[in-house]
Amino acid sequence: MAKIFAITIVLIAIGSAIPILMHTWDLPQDISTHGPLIDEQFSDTMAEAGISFLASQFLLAFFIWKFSNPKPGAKIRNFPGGAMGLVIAAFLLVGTEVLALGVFGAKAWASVYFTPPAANAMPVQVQAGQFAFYFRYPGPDGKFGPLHADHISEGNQNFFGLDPQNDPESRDDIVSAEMAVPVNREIHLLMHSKDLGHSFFVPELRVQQDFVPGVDLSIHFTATKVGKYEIVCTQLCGLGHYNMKAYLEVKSQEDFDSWIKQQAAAQ
Amino acid sequence: MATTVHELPKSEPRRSSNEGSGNGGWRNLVPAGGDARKLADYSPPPASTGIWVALASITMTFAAFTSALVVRQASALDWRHISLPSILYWNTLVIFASSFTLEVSRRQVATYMGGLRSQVARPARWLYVTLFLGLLFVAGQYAAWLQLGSQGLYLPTNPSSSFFYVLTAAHGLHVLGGLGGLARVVRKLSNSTLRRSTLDATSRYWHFMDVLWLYLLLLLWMKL
Amino acid sequence: MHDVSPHTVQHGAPTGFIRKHVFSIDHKVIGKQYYALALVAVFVGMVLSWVMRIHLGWTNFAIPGLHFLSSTGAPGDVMTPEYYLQLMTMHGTIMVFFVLTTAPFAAFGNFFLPIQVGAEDMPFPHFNMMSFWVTFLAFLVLVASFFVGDGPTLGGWTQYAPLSAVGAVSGPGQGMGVVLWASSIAIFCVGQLLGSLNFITTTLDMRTKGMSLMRLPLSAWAWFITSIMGLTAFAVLMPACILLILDHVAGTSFFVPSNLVINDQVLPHTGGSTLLWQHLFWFFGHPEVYIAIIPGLGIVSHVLITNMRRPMLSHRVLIYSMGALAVLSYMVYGHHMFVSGMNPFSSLAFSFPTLVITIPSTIVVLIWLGSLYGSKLRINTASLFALGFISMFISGGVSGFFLAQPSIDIMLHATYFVVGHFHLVMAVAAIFGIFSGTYFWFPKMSGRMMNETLGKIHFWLSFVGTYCIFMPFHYLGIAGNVRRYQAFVDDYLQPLIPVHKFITIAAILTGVAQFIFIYNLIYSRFKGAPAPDNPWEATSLEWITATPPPHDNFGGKLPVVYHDPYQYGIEGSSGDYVMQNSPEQIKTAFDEK
Amino acid sequence: MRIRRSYLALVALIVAPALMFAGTVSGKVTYTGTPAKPKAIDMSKEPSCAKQHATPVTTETVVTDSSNTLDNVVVYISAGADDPNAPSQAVTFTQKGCQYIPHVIAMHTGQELDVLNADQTSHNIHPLAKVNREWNKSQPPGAPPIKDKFDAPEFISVKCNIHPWMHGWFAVLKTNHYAVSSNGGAFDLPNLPAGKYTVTAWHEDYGTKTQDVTISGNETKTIDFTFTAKPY
Repeated sequence: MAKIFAITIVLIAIGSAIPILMHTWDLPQDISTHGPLIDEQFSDTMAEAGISFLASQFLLAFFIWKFSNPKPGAKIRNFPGGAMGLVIAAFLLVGTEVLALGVFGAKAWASVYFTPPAANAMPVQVQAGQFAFYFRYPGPDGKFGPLHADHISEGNQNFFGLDPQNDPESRDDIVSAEMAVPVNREIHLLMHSKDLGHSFFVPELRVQQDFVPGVDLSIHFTATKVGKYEIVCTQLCGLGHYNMKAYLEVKSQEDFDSWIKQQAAAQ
Repeated sequence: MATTVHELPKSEPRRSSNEGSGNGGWRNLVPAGGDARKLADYSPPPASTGIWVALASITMTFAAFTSALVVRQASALDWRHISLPSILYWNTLVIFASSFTLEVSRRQVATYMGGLRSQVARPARWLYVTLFLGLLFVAGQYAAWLQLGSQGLYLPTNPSSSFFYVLTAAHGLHVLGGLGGLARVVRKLSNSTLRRSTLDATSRYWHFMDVLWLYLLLLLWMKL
Repeated sequence: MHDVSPHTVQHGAPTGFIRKHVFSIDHKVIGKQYYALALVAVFVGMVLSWVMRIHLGWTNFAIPGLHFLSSTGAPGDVMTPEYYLQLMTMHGTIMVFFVLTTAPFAAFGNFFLPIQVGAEDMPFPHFNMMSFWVTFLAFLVLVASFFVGDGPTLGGWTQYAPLSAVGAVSGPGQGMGVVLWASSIAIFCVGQLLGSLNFITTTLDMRTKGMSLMRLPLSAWAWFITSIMGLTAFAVLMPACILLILDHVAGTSFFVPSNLVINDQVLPHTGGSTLLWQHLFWFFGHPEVYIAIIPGLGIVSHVLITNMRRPMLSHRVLIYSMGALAVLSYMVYGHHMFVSGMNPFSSLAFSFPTLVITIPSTIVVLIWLGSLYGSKLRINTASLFALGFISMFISGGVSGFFLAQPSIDIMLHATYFVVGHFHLVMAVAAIFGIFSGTYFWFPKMSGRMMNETLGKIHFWLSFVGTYCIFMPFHYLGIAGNVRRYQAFVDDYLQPLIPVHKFITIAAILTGVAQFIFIYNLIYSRFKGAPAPDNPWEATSLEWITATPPPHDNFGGKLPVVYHDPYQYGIEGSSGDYVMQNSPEQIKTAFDEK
Repeated sequence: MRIRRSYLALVALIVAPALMFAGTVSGKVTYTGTPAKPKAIDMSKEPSCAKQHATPVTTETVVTDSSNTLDNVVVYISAGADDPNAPSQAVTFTQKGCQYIPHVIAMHTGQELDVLNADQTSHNIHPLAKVNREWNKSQPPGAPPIKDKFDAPEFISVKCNIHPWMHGWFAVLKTNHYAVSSNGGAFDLPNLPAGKYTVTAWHEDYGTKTQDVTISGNETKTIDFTFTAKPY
């Protein structure tokens, strides 16, 4: 029984590792400038975690195999080095390991969050609401019109609560249900929540940030690959949470320009 | 299946009532084969440990309320200053007085329970005074609510008033609990089943209540 | 005057059914009541998870008879989006609070802590009784929300504001459902505070002669540490729930900011802080995770060492490690909020202690492995589950490496990776601890042995099944599969649906295997072989008394303790072990002086 | 007096179709000024709906044509022809292509309303009722129709919480004499027995207008309503 158990543990450990080693399910391809650091950090962590996982499972299995149903008269032996040895080992091995992870991870984190957006970054506002994202571009005047909560009327496609009648800045604002950005151009994303807690997650972009109702945060990123990607909500926001999504279209500069013209016409 | 070893429990004859079951202590080991009787036998009565534990968790609760207040105040600009109802300061005097009378009665009851009944005619007298002052305090807090209400400040009016009502209500409930404890002490005293530890624990709780109130008063006075 | 000694808890054996089995103040009965409550709760939670899993694998599949549960939640037996979330919320809440907190801590702790310290009962038996019945009331209130208005809340067991705080406008179940949820949890906190009060005082004051703190068995230590955590954690959750209820019923704005617009209408609240709830909740929430798992560590150590027939490599180090886990658990709660919009610097500040937590956890595992080395391991259902626990604890622990780092959390936050992580490390591991404890202590609790064959079958199915369910969760998470989705409509999630189907099948089979356990439990309770006093040849005090223990645990004679708890593998008068209360000299004593 | 008249109206209503012994009010709804131009609805979030529409869908708040007519206006007898009891047959409100069909649906108080989901995605029906009971139910694809009725007269705004752009109206009236202006703002209210009536026209954005009309015997009165459009 013990031997079967040991074998089972080994098989499970190996079986769990195979999909990782074969990259059956992997991180989505990275299309951001800050992504590589994160991916590197991820693979390093995977290596360290994987080794500790396999090592300790194998050790467990081996000891179970070896020390179950012992011969009569077998004497108890203490682990060489005793408890202190193990404690020291834990501090040295795991301690340094996590310290390294922590330090390098901090670098990856800093590259995302501790850098200001470039001066020429393109401002785009995203508003999250039950259960859709809407995006706003400032238009030719480069200014976002003010938001009036009491003007919001989803049935009339006024998702932001703009008041073009009284706010000239609002008249040329471009509102869209999908987000188009020019490739290799830094985007300064201004995040506004209409109602509840939501989150802005684009796996390929290596970006996930919660919306904080009442507080407008901003993040910045640069997309490096033309294509169509999905923006999903990862913060439980109600019954339509699963269906709260939008498309991110990374376009070449000229495609983007024509897109923005066509959107402006449709307003 | 392992074979069973039927071994008679090694144990000592039942303690006499003045001896404790608890025999904690950190390094208070019985030398193997040594004589258990030799042990110094003391561990605090559960009631007195228990009350500290209870006070610890009450402290945590009000710490949580406090941090909520601080975060909430920082979170938005809608924080409105409200001036505390003047009666609160009288209530403070009242609850402090109650602590004083409780201390007096505690000594009296101690003497009384110490066997010197002749010296203490009616040990419960000061307990009743304390009970009365406690009720007076609660009534006073309620009056403070009425004062705020008359200024049009209710629970939802603004964050300051919300926290005022929440904190005073939470404290008031704990005071009511203390009053229940005091009443219990009076009853036990009358049918002479009162333990010193019960009395001490109750008074500790009561004193904590007015320290807590002092803290809340300062907090509200500074923050609101 | 007649003064009863404050130290003794003297209540005569009750007469009459009610005082004996219902409103009993006997810690053993209360322990069993907690266990029964946990059994009912875990069954409900498991069924909920089945329904959810089926829906995730085969969305729009009509589950026959589901509409009887809720005609609006499942019109034509097909689950609506909100109903999925409602079931999910109830699954989480029931499992975390009413299973993982009650079973290993309140149930086993109540039954065995006083016996292991050598006391007749807890010092405040009436608080103890209240503790159970208050918890039971909390359970009723929670379950009641199934039948009120438009059902239970859909906000998830974390109940993030403002979704939880703005009321019915934010969706079905967000009005009455949330109020019931918050009330239930607040009541639950009261129950656990009363329990913790008793546990702490029992450990500090009720230890018998010679039972120094360091001579307490590891299970007792685990319960002691857990009760300290419970005392502080639940004392923080309760005020949070009260404020949440006030935002609902009194129109206050603690958690709801200004100018929120739902259905084109501006909400009346102003100025609240949404992060405030997250801070209050996780300051409780993370310790709660350890409240669920630390009793498991203790129980497993206790069971393992008995079956390894040797002393723990170091009793002390294990105790200190558990203490370190408890302390650290208060300094890391922010790692649930890396991308929540709190200051990114504090994310880093929280990430380091989180990584540091791996050190005490590693030490615990290494001490177990080190003690396993050179031992005389006995394989039985209890020890199998204990070893399974270690395997789970390792598997779930290593994924912590990822989630402790904010940079990687950008990719894994709120994905199935997290779901896999906490299910392995705290949920299933804790459940394995409960199973291990059950097979180990059932003889003492009921007076009869459990059936080993059924037990082993149960173990094998559970062990393999669990890995089949929860390992794939990590892969899904890495592929970016967001959690708390009732259906996977996004294009990039389509290829993952087969994995979900596989998980669903595994979950149902594993769940069915649990009925073997239920059957074994009931069968052995009435028809099992009569249990001797000390079936496992164990040394701690619960095994010196009769089976099942008499009302006052030791038949009016409190034991005196002479040894550290685990004197195995030495020549004793009673075999290869010496019991804690045996006065005999031991040549090769493993006392840690 | 009033009672007797409505009683007569009822009797008339029942026998009217048989022998054309009743009047009709018909007309046209128009507007003056420049209305906000309908906005295009982007359904890219919901591909299963988006692909059902060859041409881009626009908002239906103001549906008009070249000659300034106005559709989706509820025209009904607000006084003079109260009908105590609702017709037995249900009115049907369909969700198709992530739109409400019709955009405005009128019904009698207490009349059964069937809500259908003809899409391959889950919808959510949320009538934001003030007078009546507000409810909020989701409807997975293939789920049976949601049946409900409203007991008090009210104009109820209806939303889908899953698809924010979906918006419609329930016009709950206490008369059976109503029409929703369509194809060129036309409406007619048949089967009106002789009598004096108040006709009200309601538009979701432009408000209400009323006119009085007197029907003597078997005739057709033509009345037109003119709203002033809002530019935004």
